[in-house]
Amino acid sequence: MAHELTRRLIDAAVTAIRDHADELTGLDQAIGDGDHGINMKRGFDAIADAPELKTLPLGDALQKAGMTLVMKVGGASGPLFGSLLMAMGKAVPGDPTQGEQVQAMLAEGIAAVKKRGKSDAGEKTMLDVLVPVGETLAGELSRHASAKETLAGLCRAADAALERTRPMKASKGRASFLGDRSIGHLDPGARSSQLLIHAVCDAVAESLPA
Amino acid sequence: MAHELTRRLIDAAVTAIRDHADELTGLDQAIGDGDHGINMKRGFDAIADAPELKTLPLGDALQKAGMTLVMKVGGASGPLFGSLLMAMGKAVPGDPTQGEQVQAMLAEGIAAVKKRGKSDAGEKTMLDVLVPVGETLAGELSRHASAKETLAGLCRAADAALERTRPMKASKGRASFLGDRSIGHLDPGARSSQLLIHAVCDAVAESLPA
Amino acid sequence: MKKFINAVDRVLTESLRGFGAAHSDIVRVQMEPTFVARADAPVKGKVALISGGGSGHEPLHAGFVGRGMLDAACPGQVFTSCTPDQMAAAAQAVDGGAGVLFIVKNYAGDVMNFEMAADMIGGDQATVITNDDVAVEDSTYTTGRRGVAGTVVVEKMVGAAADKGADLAACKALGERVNKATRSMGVALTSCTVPAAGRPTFQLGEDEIEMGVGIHGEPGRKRVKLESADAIANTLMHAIETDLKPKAGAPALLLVNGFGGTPLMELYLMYDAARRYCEGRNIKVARSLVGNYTTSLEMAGCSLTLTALDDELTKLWDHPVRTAALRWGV
Amino acid sequence: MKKFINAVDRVLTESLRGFGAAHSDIVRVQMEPTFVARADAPVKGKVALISGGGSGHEPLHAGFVGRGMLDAACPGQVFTSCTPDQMAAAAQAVDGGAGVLFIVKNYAGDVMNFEMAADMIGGDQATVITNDDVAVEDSTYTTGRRGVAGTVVVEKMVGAAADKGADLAACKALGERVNKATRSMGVALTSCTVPAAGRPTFQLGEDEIEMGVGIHGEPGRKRVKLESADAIANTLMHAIETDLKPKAGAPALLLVNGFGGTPLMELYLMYDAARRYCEGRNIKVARSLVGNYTTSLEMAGCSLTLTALDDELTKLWDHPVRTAALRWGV
Ligand SMILES: Nc1ncnc2c1ncn2[C@@H]1O[C@H](COP(=O)(O)OP(=O)(O)O)[C@@H](O)[C@H]1O
Ligand SMILES: Nc1ncnc2c1ncn2[C@@H]1O[C@H](COP(=O)(O)OP(=O)(O)O)[C@@H](O)[C@H]1O
Ligand SMILES: [Mg+2]
Ligand SMILES: [Mg+2]
Ligand SMILES: [Mg+2]
Ligand SMILES: [Mg+2]
Repeated sequence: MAHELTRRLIDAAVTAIRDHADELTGLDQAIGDGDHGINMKRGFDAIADAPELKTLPLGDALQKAGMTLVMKVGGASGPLFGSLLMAMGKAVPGDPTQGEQVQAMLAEGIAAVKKRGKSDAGEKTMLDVLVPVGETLAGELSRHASAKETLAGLCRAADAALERTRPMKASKGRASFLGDRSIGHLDPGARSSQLLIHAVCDAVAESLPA
Repeated sequence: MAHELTRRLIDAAVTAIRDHADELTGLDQAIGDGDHGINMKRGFDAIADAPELKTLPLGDALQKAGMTLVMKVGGASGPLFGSLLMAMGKAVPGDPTQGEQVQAMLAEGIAAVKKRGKSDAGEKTMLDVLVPVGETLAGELSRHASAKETLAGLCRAADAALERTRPMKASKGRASFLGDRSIGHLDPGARSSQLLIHAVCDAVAESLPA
Repeated sequence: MKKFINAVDRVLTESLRGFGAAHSDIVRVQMEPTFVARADAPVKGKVALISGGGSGHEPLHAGFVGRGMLDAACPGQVFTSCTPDQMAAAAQAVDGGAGVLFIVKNYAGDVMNFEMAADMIGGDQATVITNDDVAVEDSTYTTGRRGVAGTVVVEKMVGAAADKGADLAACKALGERVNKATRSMGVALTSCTVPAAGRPTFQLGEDEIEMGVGIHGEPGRKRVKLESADAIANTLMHAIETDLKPKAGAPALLLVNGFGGTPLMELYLMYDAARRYCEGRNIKVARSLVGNYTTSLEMAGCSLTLTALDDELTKLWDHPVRTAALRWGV
Repeated sequence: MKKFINAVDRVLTESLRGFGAAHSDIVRVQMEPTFVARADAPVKGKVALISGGGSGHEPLHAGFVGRGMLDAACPGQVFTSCTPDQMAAAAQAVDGGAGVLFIVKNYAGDVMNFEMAADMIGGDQATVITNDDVAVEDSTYTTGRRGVAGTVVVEKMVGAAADKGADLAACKALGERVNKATRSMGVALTSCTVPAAGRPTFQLGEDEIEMGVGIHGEPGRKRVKLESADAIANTLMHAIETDLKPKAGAPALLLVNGFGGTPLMELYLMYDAARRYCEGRNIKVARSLVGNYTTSLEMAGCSLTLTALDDELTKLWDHPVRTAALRWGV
């Protein structure tokens, strides 16, 4: 039995990465080693190739998807996006139905990325999108915004956060080897995080009662 | 004591090769391995660097210049141009003063090239300039042409002979590996031979009584 | 992109299959999870050495699997570190009962994947992280320095020690000592093209070179105008010497490593230039290695590596080795 | 042109000086006249093997000087055969009293210069001319076929025979036999640049390859569109097989030779493709060699070589060799 939300989210995420793989690789050519899009696509292709994922409750699906990324991607993004999804999945055994559950999931995921990457926001990495998005979610929930407003707010937060990675100087990941020359470029992992946030928000928005 | 004719001839030959080294290399890039100009220049630079040559009677100078080419050039052109000059030098112990002596010299030189190269006219090589020039010299002498006329005739013969190498298919030297693809290009060694003929004729013409 | 390939997603497996067939006397290639192991693994009672990382640096690491060097290598996708399942499977296959030492180049991805593998494996294991690239400033607040061609020296010397019976703790300590005694820096004349990307990683002008380039075509310290071989060698050696501070007159190993697209003729010319630098600075070149050992696909360029030697390290360097890419004494 | 050089006219001497210093345990480099000799030459009572030719094909030939292979190599200028004085000086230095065998690749220049040297030397000497390149049509009315990477196989096997004590006549006969049992063909993906010329020898479009290229970047059979590795390997192997006509099921040596600019990863992939061709045609690949052995500066591309083996040739191939570029069994 297909889990409708799981299916929608997986399809949306896979499509977002596939459609932008080339662009992600281009970003990584500028300040890395030119494989980020290839890596993410290999991982999300493997997720797409595992139809059984779509039959699971979201929590289990996330854990398995995260493990798939760890085993298929390699590089920095494999363990990091893998840890993100695994930790999120572990935080919610079933299907999240409440904003607070989603917030807890994201917080666990971000904590796992920080631990795995020995990194934090401000170092020009994927965390520079994930952390502000997590804060925005907390803010929207505390002001009791509507689901629709919240989703739109998360997307805006992701867009702004992505753009803020441009002037940053990298201190983690491959771009850190560049020192000052990392300044002036978007971080590839931040871009893929922002793409995934959009994909997820759009998929959730579609499933909202009109 | 400098031998005036020897000096003039050496200077003219050296200048001709140096001025056209790049062009000769270009011709060799098309149907060979792109080193003919470099090779010839290395050889004639070595001749220029041996001032004692200029103090010798032409026959001795030619022999030594030929040996210099053999030791400094390598490739096909080293043994071939070396053998040409050595044989010419051997044929005339002193300084040639008569057309017949020059003709005999050239004939010996050409014979040496044929023997060393196991080749003959018609194979798209330097011989395709040297052989017709030798024949023209014989013709001019038998019709008792003036020295000036003879020199002009040799240059015209060299020019026409060079051009005739273009449609030829190479059967000797590196260009022969190309088969039909050698057609349509001047032979580099033919071009350097034609350049040397011009240089020699011009130098001799200058030394003629006005 | 002009490469000998059938399909970009089969480059790695076809190449490894060829490697395994060409060197079946020395290695066994295992697929899914993918690793290359000594043909005679596990070697009972010997510490097992495992390295790995992105492909595209050949012969690193698979070319160094064999007696006197590695027990296994885990090749990741091109320029992408391998995954934890590969490392775990390799460890299981080559562990001879004396523990497993991972030799890892210092990149965020490599380190994280090896950490995850270590979590999965359990048992006696340790890790040495190489970070010999002086082009990158070291700092505890950053990822630190990259591991580059000096990794070959670490693998060779620790491989020799393991072959001679050193235990896991001694192998780890030695690896860290060799890494500390080793510094490298590289320069690129051209870019390289990752097959799956299909276009060059970076662009250099007709008269530009990338000083301090990494082994994935990562930009380095700065882009400068092409200089003479002597000037380039002096820049690299000066950076290395300043950082390593070798003792006056002490012996050293000089490694000139080609990045893949530079002819041997030029590598020996660079060796000559680097050696003259050493002579001028009272560094005694006691051992040498010149060739393509840690490449970046078809990138033109090279790196210089200097390892400060002592008697022990010299003996370990000279110890017999029999791998696809490095062979002496056996 | 971006190369590691100080001055175009010093490339050769500086590179050779580096080579000599890096391998002082194996070779001695002599300048003016220039040659590379075994460090322990002359070896008394052994036939001395000498090869030579234009530089730019490194490690050929200097990288094959040492026990079990060549006694001396005479490096000419880049892509220009060496001169007779070099050969004569080398012969004098390494002749151990059992005669000298010259191994010469079939190019007009190489052959003529070695002939002139032979005239100068006198004494016991013989010549083997290699001409393994099937890309070029053979004919007694032309220069015939070029000698390419198969020369390495000839040098290895004759070197082994000489090491085992074969006399001059036997070495010459063996060299001719190995040459006859060996066929090669190459393909270029890019051109190369002779340092003194400063510009590429030829131009290839972004999707073009030169099928049947020579080792000096000479044009080959034809220029075709880039194809898959399998298709290219099949074209080369088919031409080789058609010409060599190996006996069904008989053992063969498969050599995949890189031209300098192609990564090892792709060479092993080509080896995999060529090997699959052999399997499909009932050719048993009993011995293999993959790497850059007869290069054309930084040209991207490779050649495939097949040598039909028998017990004697296989043993000679396996015989110990200790040179800068090829080493096993010692
Ligand atoms: N220590 C880290 N913490 C958080 N994110 C990181 C870290 N290191 C790298 N990243 C993220 O990973 C991205 C690069 O991923 P990718 O190119 O797939 O891996 P690699 O750098 O190994 O080639 C970077 O853009 C950055 O966002
Ligand atoms: N067998 C031969 N007989 C006569 N001339 C030859 C022969 N082989 C080569 N040549 C001449 O030599 C020229 C090439 O010289 P060069 O490029 O210096 O030597 P290489 O071919 O060894 O690189 C050719 O253009 C041709 O004129
Ligand atoms: Mg990357
Ligand atoms: Mg030429
Ligand atoms: Mg990577
Ligand atoms: Mg030549």
